[in-house]
Amino acid sequence: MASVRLASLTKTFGQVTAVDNIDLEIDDREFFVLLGPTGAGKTTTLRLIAGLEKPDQGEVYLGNVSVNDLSPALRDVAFVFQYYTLYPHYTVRQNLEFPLRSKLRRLSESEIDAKVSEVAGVLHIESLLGRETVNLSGGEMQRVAIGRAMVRTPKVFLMDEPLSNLDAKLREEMRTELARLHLDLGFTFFYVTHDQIEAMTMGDRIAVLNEGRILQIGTPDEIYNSPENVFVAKFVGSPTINLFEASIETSTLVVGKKTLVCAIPGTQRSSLEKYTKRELILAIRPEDIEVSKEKKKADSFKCTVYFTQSMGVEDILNLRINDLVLRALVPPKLLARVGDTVYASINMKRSHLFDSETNMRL
Amino acid sequence: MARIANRRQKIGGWVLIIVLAVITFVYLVPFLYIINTSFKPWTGIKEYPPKVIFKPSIGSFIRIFTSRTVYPPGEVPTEEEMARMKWYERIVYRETNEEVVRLGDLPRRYLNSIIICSISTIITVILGTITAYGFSRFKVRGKDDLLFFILSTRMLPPVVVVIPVFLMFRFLGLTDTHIGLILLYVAFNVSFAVWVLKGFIDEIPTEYEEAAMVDGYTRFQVFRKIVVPQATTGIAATAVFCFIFSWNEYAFAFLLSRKIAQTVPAWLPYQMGVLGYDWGAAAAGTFIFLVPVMVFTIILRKHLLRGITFGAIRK
Amino acid sequence: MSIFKRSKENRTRNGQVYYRPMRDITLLRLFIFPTIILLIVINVFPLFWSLFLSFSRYSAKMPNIWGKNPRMIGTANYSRILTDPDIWIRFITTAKYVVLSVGGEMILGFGLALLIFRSNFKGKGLITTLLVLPMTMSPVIVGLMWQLFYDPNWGSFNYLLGLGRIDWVSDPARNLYSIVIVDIWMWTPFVMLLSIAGLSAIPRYLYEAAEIDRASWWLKFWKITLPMVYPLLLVALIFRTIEAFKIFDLPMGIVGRGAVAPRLLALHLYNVSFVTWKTSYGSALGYIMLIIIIATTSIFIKYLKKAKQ
Amino acid sequence: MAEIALRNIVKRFGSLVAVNNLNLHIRDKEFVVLLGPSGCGKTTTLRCISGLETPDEGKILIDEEDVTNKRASQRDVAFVFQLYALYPHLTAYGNIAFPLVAQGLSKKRTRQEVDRAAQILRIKHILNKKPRELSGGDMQRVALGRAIVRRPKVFLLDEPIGTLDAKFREEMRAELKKLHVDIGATTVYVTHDQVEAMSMGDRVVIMNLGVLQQVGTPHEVYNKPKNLFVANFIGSPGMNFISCKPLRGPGGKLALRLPVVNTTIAIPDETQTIIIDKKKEEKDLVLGVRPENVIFSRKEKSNHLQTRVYVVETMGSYNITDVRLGDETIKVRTAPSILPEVGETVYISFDPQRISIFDEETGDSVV
Repeated sequence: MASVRLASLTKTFGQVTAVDNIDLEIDDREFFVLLGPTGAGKTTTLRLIAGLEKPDQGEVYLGNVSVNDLSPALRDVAFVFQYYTLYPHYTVRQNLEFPLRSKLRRLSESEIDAKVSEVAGVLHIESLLGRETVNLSGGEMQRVAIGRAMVRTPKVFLMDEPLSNLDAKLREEMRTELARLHLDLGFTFFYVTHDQIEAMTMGDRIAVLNEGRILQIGTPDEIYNSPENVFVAKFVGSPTINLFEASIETSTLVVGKKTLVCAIPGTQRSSLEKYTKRELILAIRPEDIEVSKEKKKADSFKCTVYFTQSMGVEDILNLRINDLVLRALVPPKLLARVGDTVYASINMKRSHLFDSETNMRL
Repeated sequence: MARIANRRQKIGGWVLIIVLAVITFVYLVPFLYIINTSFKPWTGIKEYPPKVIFKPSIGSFIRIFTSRTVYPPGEVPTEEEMARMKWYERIVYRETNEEVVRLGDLPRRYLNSIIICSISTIITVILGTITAYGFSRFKVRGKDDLLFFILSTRMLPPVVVVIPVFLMFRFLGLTDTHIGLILLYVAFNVSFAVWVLKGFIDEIPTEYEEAAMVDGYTRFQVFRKIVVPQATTGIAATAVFCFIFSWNEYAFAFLLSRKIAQTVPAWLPYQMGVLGYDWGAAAAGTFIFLVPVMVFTIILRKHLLRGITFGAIRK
Repeated sequence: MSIFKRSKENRTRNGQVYYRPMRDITLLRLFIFPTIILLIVINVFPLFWSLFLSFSRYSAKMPNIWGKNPRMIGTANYSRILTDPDIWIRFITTAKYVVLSVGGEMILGFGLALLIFRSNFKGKGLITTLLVLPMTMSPVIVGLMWQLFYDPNWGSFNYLLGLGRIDWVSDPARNLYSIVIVDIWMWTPFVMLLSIAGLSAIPRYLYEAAEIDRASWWLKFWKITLPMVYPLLLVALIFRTIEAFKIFDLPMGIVGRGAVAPRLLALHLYNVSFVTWKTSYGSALGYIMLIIIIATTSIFIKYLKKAKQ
Repeated sequence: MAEIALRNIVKRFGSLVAVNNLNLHIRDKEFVVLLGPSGCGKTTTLRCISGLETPDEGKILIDEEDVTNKRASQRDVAFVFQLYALYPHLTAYGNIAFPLVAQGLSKKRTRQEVDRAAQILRIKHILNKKPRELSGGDMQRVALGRAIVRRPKVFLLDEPIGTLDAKFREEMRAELKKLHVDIGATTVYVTHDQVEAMSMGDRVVIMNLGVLQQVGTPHEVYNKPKNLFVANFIGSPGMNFISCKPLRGPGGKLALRLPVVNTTIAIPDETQTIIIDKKKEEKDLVLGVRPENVIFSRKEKSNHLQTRVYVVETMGSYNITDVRLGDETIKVRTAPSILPEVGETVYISFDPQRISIFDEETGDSVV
């Protein structure tokens, strides 16, 4: 087990800067998630750590030792690929044995056997050992791939969207299992995904990456509740956060052409004074909008239900006020129908404000 | 209504099948003619119109394999001599009144073909696989130009290159040697092999190799343990191709071999005169030469068809 | 759990390199250079040699006539070739051969591919294989076979077509066409195979989308099938044109290189180089052929690149 | 606009019965989602409606007209394929215009109509690009453009956003739903993703192995699943299941015995009556509880089961705590402020008004 440190790591492919001056420190035994959309540079970062790509600049440290000059074979990391990469010409057992049979390790047959059976036991794949890998189901393949990574006790586990090819139910199950496996084994996990739910549920810490740059590093709670910029706010959380162009006029927030006028909570008022007349972005999570059929609060505003989306536990109401559409998360018992008039009020204490030029949090 | 439409479709399907079967049959008539001719007895070969049904004889095959002299007119082997004759000598005598002197030239040429084609195929495939892997997996400066160069050597008409090759081989003493032809066939097939194999190797996801490298293996070990086993089908198909190409090759064999290393295609067409227009023997020789390729083609049809189109599409 | 503790050797190895594998670049060189060197020695070097010879006067067989070593004479060989009235007849004959055989192959091959592709039965694979047989055969032996088949006295060709005793082989007025027939017979399946590959590469859902979009049969063929197969048809055309242009072994098998043989360039090249042994003259002729091949190919490839975009 | 009726549809592929005796009525302007795991027959059903497949038995009616034997081109439906099925050699404009070209519309009218569609989908800037230059989302929009340009009676969509990124998929869900509200055409949508089905459908049709399982609004299928399959398939995280057996306690009251933890839990009177009425008293049953209906406490309470925390998953607006009940994992949905330690002893009980009970043998819902 080891910590991982990336120091001003940069990698370009032709004109494209895939990874742009990244600094990261991952503690020993941490479950670290790199989250970002397709093409953000997540996989490249992972491949730089594994040594499958050479950085243009910067250093990769594993356990405080720079490994820049080491080939992947010598870095002692494990890589779980998106498409499992089980060798099709080997059985499950041969796949699990493969890393142990490297000349680097010089293990005896009995040691190899012992390790393989132990890992198979942990992952409940004893019954698969004799099978051909091509006949396995997605979930089984996933387990064998993780087993192949585990079997040699690497310094760090690198995982590249390992759940993205499973169906929804299985993905949910594997999420719990991976989280639990990490707790039980205490390996360092470096996990890459584009799915914010995976990141939120499994990660000890999350780094949000876009266009090769790290936008925010923090615990799931920090990422969700105090996003550093608009991209993070928008990318994390489902249903997506509401974003409005807004400006401050005489201690109130004005959205659109005075479509919405919201009072700024007293505590924030003084600190926001200096942004008067600047173009801002107001962000409100759908669960922070309260909707009722009657006007209950003074600051609630009238809107019509544009369309509804059910989530089972909750409904998403898409509300319309003039040109604005806002999403609100409501309990299904509200029973709002398309075209109904309802009243919404915003919990301004939980809203976020961003500068619309820099997209950074105020 | 659905039923009617279905029935019409079914009838259409049957018509199509029959049409295709007829086309295929017509297409194969030349082959059937050769097979037919090669099994005809001596007296039936020059019958016109040709007969389709007759008592088959393997006399033609014996004649193409042997060298013979004609018994002088009036001289007839004694009963004792007849009894001592081998079964094939008897057939030859009965059909053409000839005596078998020794084994003919064909077995030797056939052996040459087999030796030259097998060895050149093995070398080609080995060279082709490693080069294709190199081009598929590494960034090579001027890769496209190099690949185009490799490919373009295949487009050279053999007749154009054959003059300098002829001079070079004469200078090096490689004319009419097995090594000379093997070298030449390797050089001419390797470009094709690289192209086809690069296609196959490109299709193997690099993640397999990367996984193995992360697992503690060197590039070369990865190549041997992961890439080669997964490319086996491609390698086998390429090998069959290279074999067929060199088996069929004519221009080089014809110009660069006279006797010792001569292959069948360079030899057989010139036996018409030697055989005294023995049509049966010529047909039998053709048949024997074509059979291995036919068998190969039919057995390995899936890979072969894929290889033909694949090779072409890649280029 | 024992495996989750790192073993002793692992720990001593941490961060230290005790085993350095071959560098990628070394491996790459080892993998690529043998092939490149072989190709340079056997393909490129001779090519330059023959370029040199084409500007000289040299005979490989008769040093007593033209001298033992090549003597530079500039472009005399080329001007002699291009002013020879006979050579134009050979060019035209060869062009005729290329157009007839390749044209026939393209039309028949694509038609056959459509038939096979539209049908669906168990023996489909077998029929395809049987049709492909001719192209896997040695052209010279196939030529020999057809020579027997064509024979005016005993061959079955005339008999099966009910043509009487027509001489297809030794009559100079006719034997070009007899070779064209065999070429078409041999190579139609090649065009067919490529067309089938092209047709099967068209995703079924495109036709379904067109069906939903209410396209007629004709529109589907015209707007989907043809444009999608076009690049592969062009590839087939390039290949067949080059091959037909340099055809040598097939006519050698059917007619031979003698006086009655059709006046094809490749046969002529053989005659001047290895029968009359005018080696340098032959080299020049070879180079002219090579230039023609490269020129035609690059025109086709330009179209191909456009089609692929 | 149109209504669609499927009557006793059967479709076989060889020995496989892809769709088994399906009856369905889709109302005018309705957004219906066919939901199920792969191989459940949902796509086949859609293809039968479109005319790309002909059912072996049964009838399909569009606007009360029997179209069972009509070809796709005669039905006036639009189909959006899973992999977009754009014509690769045509530009986005050419793709959208294709159905109009096939109808022989004039050039001018075609341009007008394509512009209208491009306007709705906001793709005017990419009309000159070819499909391979477009991103997944743009290809999706072009495919939609090709569908709406014709103003067909019915829209059929086959997993149209399955290949997109998670975040983008969420956006497209809202966008498609909005498009439906704006255009108001009858739409049949196929997906294997229950979130998609729930959030988009006016009604959800759940299928498994070619057999219809349940039809209903998202609320109905979520709260009143007809069988174990539906209960398991709908919801994220899914419903918790615990096997149980009815047991007569002292005083003649019926309770549920949970063998995994060897305890008994009380159930409301109405539930008892239903179990007795349906003669399930002696049967093996399955208790189903949605994660949000598990009552969670970190302090000991009466009638609560004692468990240990297995894993905690944070979701931002709520948390999911996995606890162990014997060998079973129970997922509990809690407020984001509740963050127990792994291994902590906690207490749970089930909201008696909101439990479901199924027959273990048949899988059918009892309560």
